Amino acid sequence: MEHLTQLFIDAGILMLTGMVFVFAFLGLLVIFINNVLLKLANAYPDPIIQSKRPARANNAKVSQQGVSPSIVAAISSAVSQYRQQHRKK
Amino acid sequence: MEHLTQLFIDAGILMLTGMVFVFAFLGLLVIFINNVLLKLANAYPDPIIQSKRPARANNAKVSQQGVSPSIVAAISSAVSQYRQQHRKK
Amino acid sequence: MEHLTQLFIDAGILMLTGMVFVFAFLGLLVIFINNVLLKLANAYPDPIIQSKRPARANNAKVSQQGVSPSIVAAISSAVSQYRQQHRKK
Amino acid sequence: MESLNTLWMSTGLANFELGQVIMMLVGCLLLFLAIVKDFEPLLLVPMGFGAILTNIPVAGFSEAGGLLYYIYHAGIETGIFPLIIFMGVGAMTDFGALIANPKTLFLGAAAQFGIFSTLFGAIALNAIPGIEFTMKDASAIAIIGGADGPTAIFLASKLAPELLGAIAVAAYSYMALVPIIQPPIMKAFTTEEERKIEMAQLRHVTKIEKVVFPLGVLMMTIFFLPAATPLVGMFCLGNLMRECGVVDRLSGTAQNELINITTIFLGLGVGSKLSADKFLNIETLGILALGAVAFSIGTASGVLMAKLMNKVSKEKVNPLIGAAGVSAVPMAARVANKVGLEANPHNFLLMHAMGPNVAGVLGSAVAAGILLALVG
Amino acid sequence: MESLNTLWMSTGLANFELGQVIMMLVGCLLLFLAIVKDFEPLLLVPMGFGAILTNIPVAGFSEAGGLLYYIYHAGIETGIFPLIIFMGVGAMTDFGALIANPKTLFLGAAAQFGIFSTLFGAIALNAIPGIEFTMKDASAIAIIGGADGPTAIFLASKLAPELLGAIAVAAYSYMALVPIIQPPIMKAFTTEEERKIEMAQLRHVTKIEKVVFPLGVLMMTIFFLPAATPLVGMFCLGNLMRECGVVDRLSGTAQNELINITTIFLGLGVGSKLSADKFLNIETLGILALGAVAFSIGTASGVLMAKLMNKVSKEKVNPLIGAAGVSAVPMAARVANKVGLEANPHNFLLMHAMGPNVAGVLGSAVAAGILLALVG
Amino acid sequence: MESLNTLWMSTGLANFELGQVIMMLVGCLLLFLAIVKDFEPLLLVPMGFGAILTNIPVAGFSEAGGLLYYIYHAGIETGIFPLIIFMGVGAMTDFGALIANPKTLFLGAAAQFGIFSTLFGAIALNAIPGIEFTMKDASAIAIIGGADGPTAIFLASKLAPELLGAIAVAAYSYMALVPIIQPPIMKAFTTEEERKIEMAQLRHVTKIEKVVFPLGVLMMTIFFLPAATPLVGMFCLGNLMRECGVVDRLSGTAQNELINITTIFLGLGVGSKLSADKFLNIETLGILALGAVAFSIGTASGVLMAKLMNKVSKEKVNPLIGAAGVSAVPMAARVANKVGLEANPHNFLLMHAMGPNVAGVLGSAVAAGILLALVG
Ligand code: NA
Ligand code: NA
Ligand code: NA
Repeated sequence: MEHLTQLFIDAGILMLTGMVFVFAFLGLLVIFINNVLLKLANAYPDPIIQSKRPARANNAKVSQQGVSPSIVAAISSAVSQYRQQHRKK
Repeated sequence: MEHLTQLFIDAGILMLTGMVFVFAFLGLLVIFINNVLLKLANAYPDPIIQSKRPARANNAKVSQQGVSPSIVAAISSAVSQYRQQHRKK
Repeated sequence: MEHLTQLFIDAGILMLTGMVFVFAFLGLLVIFINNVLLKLANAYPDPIIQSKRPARANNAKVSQQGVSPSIVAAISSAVSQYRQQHRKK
Repeated sequence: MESLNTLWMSTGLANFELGQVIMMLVGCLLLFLAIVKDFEPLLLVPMGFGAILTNIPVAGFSEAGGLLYYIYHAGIETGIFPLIIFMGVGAMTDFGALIANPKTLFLGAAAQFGIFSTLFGAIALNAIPGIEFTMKDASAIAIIGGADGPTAIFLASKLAPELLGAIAVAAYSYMALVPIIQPPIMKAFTTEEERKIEMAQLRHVTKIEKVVFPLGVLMMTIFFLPAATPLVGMFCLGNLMRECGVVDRLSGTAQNELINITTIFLGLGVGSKLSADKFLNIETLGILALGAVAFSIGTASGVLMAKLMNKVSKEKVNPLIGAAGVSAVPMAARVANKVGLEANPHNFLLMHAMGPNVAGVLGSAVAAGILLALVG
Repeated sequence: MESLNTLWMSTGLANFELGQVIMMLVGCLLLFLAIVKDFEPLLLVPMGFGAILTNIPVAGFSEAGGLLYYIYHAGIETGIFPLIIFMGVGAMTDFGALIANPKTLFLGAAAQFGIFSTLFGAIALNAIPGIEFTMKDASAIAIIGGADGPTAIFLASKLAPELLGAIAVAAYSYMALVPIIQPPIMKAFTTEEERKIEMAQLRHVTKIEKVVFPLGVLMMTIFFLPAATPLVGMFCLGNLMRECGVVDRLSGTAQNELINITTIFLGLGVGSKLSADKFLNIETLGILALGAVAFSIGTASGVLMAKLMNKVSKEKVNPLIGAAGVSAVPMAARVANKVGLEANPHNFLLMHAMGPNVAGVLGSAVAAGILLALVG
Repeated sequence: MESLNTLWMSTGLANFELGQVIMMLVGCLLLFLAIVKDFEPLLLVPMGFGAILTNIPVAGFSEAGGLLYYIYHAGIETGIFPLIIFMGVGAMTDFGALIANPKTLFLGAAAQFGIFSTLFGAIALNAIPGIEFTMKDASAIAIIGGADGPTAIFLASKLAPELLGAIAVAAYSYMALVPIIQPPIMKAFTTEEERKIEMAQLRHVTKIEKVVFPLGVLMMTIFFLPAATPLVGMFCLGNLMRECGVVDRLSGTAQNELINITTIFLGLGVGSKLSADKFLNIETLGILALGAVAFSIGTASGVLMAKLMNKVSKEKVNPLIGAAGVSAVPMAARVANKVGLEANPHNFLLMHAMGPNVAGVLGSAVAAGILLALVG
């Protein structure tokens, strides 16, 4: 009985220490994000990727050069069929 | 010589036991298939997959909406070229 | 000091032996390529792969059967879009 | 004749013990749950299969020289397999939602109360005759509340290998049951109004933040809890490989082939611990019961923490995402999203719930480290 | 000067023994057969290469600390590599044709007579001076008749590791020679009429049958032949992963990267057993001869069994598919199809021959289990 | 209270030693170089990470039972990981350019003077108090001049494991610095006119040449330098699998998943050798200095050899491609191409430089074999 009481006390201490520690640790991580990461984000913002824009513009242009919707439909259906056949992998 | 005779007898017994066992085992498997699996197949038939039908119907419709065969040929040739280029992997 | 001198002598011998050996080894490989491989290449030339020609001829034929350039443009754009989407893997 | 007798004596039928039959049925049950009910099949299929193999009489899969013996001792006893899995999970994890809304870390922290309160429960079960859990056993059981498979397997293999089978079964079963266990608890602790709370769109997170984040986590773990560094370290390595952008082929392999290969063998090896003498006892029942309690408490703690945060902070969070703090990635986040949609069809919580969800992974790895440091 | 002498003494030229030279030529022959003749290249390329490496003087590939030493002892002596391969083969195997026409199991059973009759032959060879085969040796040799590489390697590594090299060479060589060995035997034992028999289209096999089948096979093996469970178990695990539909990523890895990696090392490890002292003796000649006999008897037994079945059953089978019962998947099935087409251009036997073909895999795994149980 | 104290005593903060902090910074530096400067990231990311992990106090990553301990002893001490990498590199290497222009082998040979001259330098450093390099140490250091990562790791693990960390750091760092180290040396030893030399287009190389080439290299290594056969043998196996055309799935796996998996663990294992006691000493400075010298001498030797060849041969080679003889595939070849384009915008040297580049790989493997044979 006494043994069990001791175990309970140990478990209680462990629970307390554990929860305090977990909160402290993840709390520090909040501070880390808000202070270190945010500053880094401001100092080194992601470069704006413009390289792909022209490609899309091109595509759009092609569509406007008089390709009829039925052709586009045919192509998308061909591509989707192709995808279905290759979906397995 | 006597030793060899004994080995032959052992080999014969092993052969007999082995073949009987193999036939019994695979025979039981026949029974298992005919009785257990067939009943399971009747109880739980494969669901009929209808979800893909509409997609195909769509494709068919597209084809009927006046896409000329030459376009279809062009597309299939494009796809097959694409496949050839990517066949390696 | 004497110890170091000995090490230097050893290193010198090692350097000499090593460089001679490396040159001899790779030199033999030159002889191997010029004599064995070249003869093999002449004896067993690569087969000329003609099997794919007809396919391309077909494609060409299709192109000539009155598929307009705009369609071809549409298809290539579809394929390149498809490739872009699947580039990741 | 003698040959026939030898053959008969070598059959399973002549050597079966009841416990083995029952454990094979348990293995079949795991396969059924995995295949038909879609319960965490990636681990439960090999694990259920391993449970069947290890209980085959005569075959000796788990005795010296047997396949499962090698797998267990080389991969699980050493901790290597769970750590490789954790690296792969790291390579699959996107911390963007967490970085964009760091407050959600507190939700992931709160949900770990499921772990530590279960410690108490496990010790309390010692009152039942036939159950005798040491503090190590109790810690290994409590980690089920972390809802994180590899963490549970890693800790159990270090603290209580003889309970590993039951703990893994409980952990993965409850992870699969998240869509059933969590919603009633989530609804019980929230009002309709609270569930309708919509959250602001998350800010864009830059590449450098994502690259530095795993390194920051690692550094903090090194400073404050080295015992957690095997788990956290491999996780951060995987995540760094994912985000740094220069080793995509390593990251791809860690997320695919390497984790797949390891999962097959991890499952088989864990299954090999499902032998009758280690599983068929009252302790297993206790572990299963404690696991359910741990999940429920963790869920409730996360939800209540969210409500508490709403009391003190002006920017409201939907308390449903607190439930995702138990980890069980990405199931728990999906559940939060689904329950949110039920209350408000325009309420898409998935991305918001990913924050506490991945915070829960870190939280339970930290909790495992604490238990290793204090009890191990 | 001394340095030059040390260098000379460390060259291969100064240390070659005749046996090593011959074994390297054997390795080159295997590479030639694999690369130019397309003889089972996936195994014979690494195996031929391993044969060359293991016979290099001074280098010590197969001595303690050498690469092949580690590969052999960690992967082949333990049985791990053949079992992983077998799992991958299971994940590649479709039992649909077998389930649709279960009678073909008898064809797979009959073909195992190639194994058991070879036992006799191996013992008979003891009459030749210089050959001394124990019953274990004879069993390991006989399994060549199973026409199944991993099974042969697994059994030989358990029963007669010193014969492993020759057995593996024989098994894979004859598997590659199936298109040459089988047709004359098939034609000798069948009439033109019989070869023209067309078979009814196979019924559709449902998903549940395919999922339950590997489990049923496993259960029967557990009940009746636990000694076969390592082989059959891993095979069924692979097949279950394939069919269950919920672990496609594990199944894909088992069929591709995992089996590829293992094949490279299995080949190298088996090749390391091709050392002069173990291969260059009269016993190897005996093994090669017995292997050819085993294949021929297995082929004939399958064909004759099919003819016997046609006597008693109303639904006729084309006896050619009986030859596919030796396994050698899928080569033997293709050979049956080809010989069938020669007799009747509308006779497509490929799918029908897949039934006995995969039955042969099970049959030889069962036979290996029997030999392990009774002789091992 | 006691619990808090235990927890504090288990933190990193309470146990840090200065050396560990410095080594972690070294690890971070390696990560920085890899991620931001793109210095050989595939190895330096896991290696830098391993350096951090191994220096964590209390965690014991590199002590018995720790993850890095297992990785190092199973994969690096045995030589298995570098050999698998080398097989993968072989499967990635196209010897076409070398076979088309075999003279370039002499360039690859000349560049090995970087290795052997560094031997001298390493011995000379013994004059500095605090440095004591044996001939084994000197050989392991000299191999840095080979500019080939797996070769350096393999040789260092055999001859001087305690220097492995510093040697690997130096080898990979200088390989990454090739675009900075080489151009000034290349320009110093060549005239503008020489850099403008255009080379004739390479002849077509047939399939049979590419298949027989690795076998020829292997045979010559067996005859003359068996000590190099582990490295050269695995390299040739990979290359044979690539070229033979019948085992594409093995070749693909060797080039992708297998090499990726091994690279992760090789990096971690090598990083585990970056512990304070083995790295933070004057010897490391010596090794870094010698590595730079070795690279420079190798580059110059290759260029000078090309100039010498132009004196005796009528078909001129551009001396810039001699610099590619140090290996560092394919970086050194690209540098040669770039410097060539600067002198003559129509001068595309890339394919021509691939010849000496892959010759350098063979050359340094041969040099490693010589060092193993004479010193090991
Ligand atoms: Na968790
Ligand atoms: Na068979
Ligand atoms: Na080199």
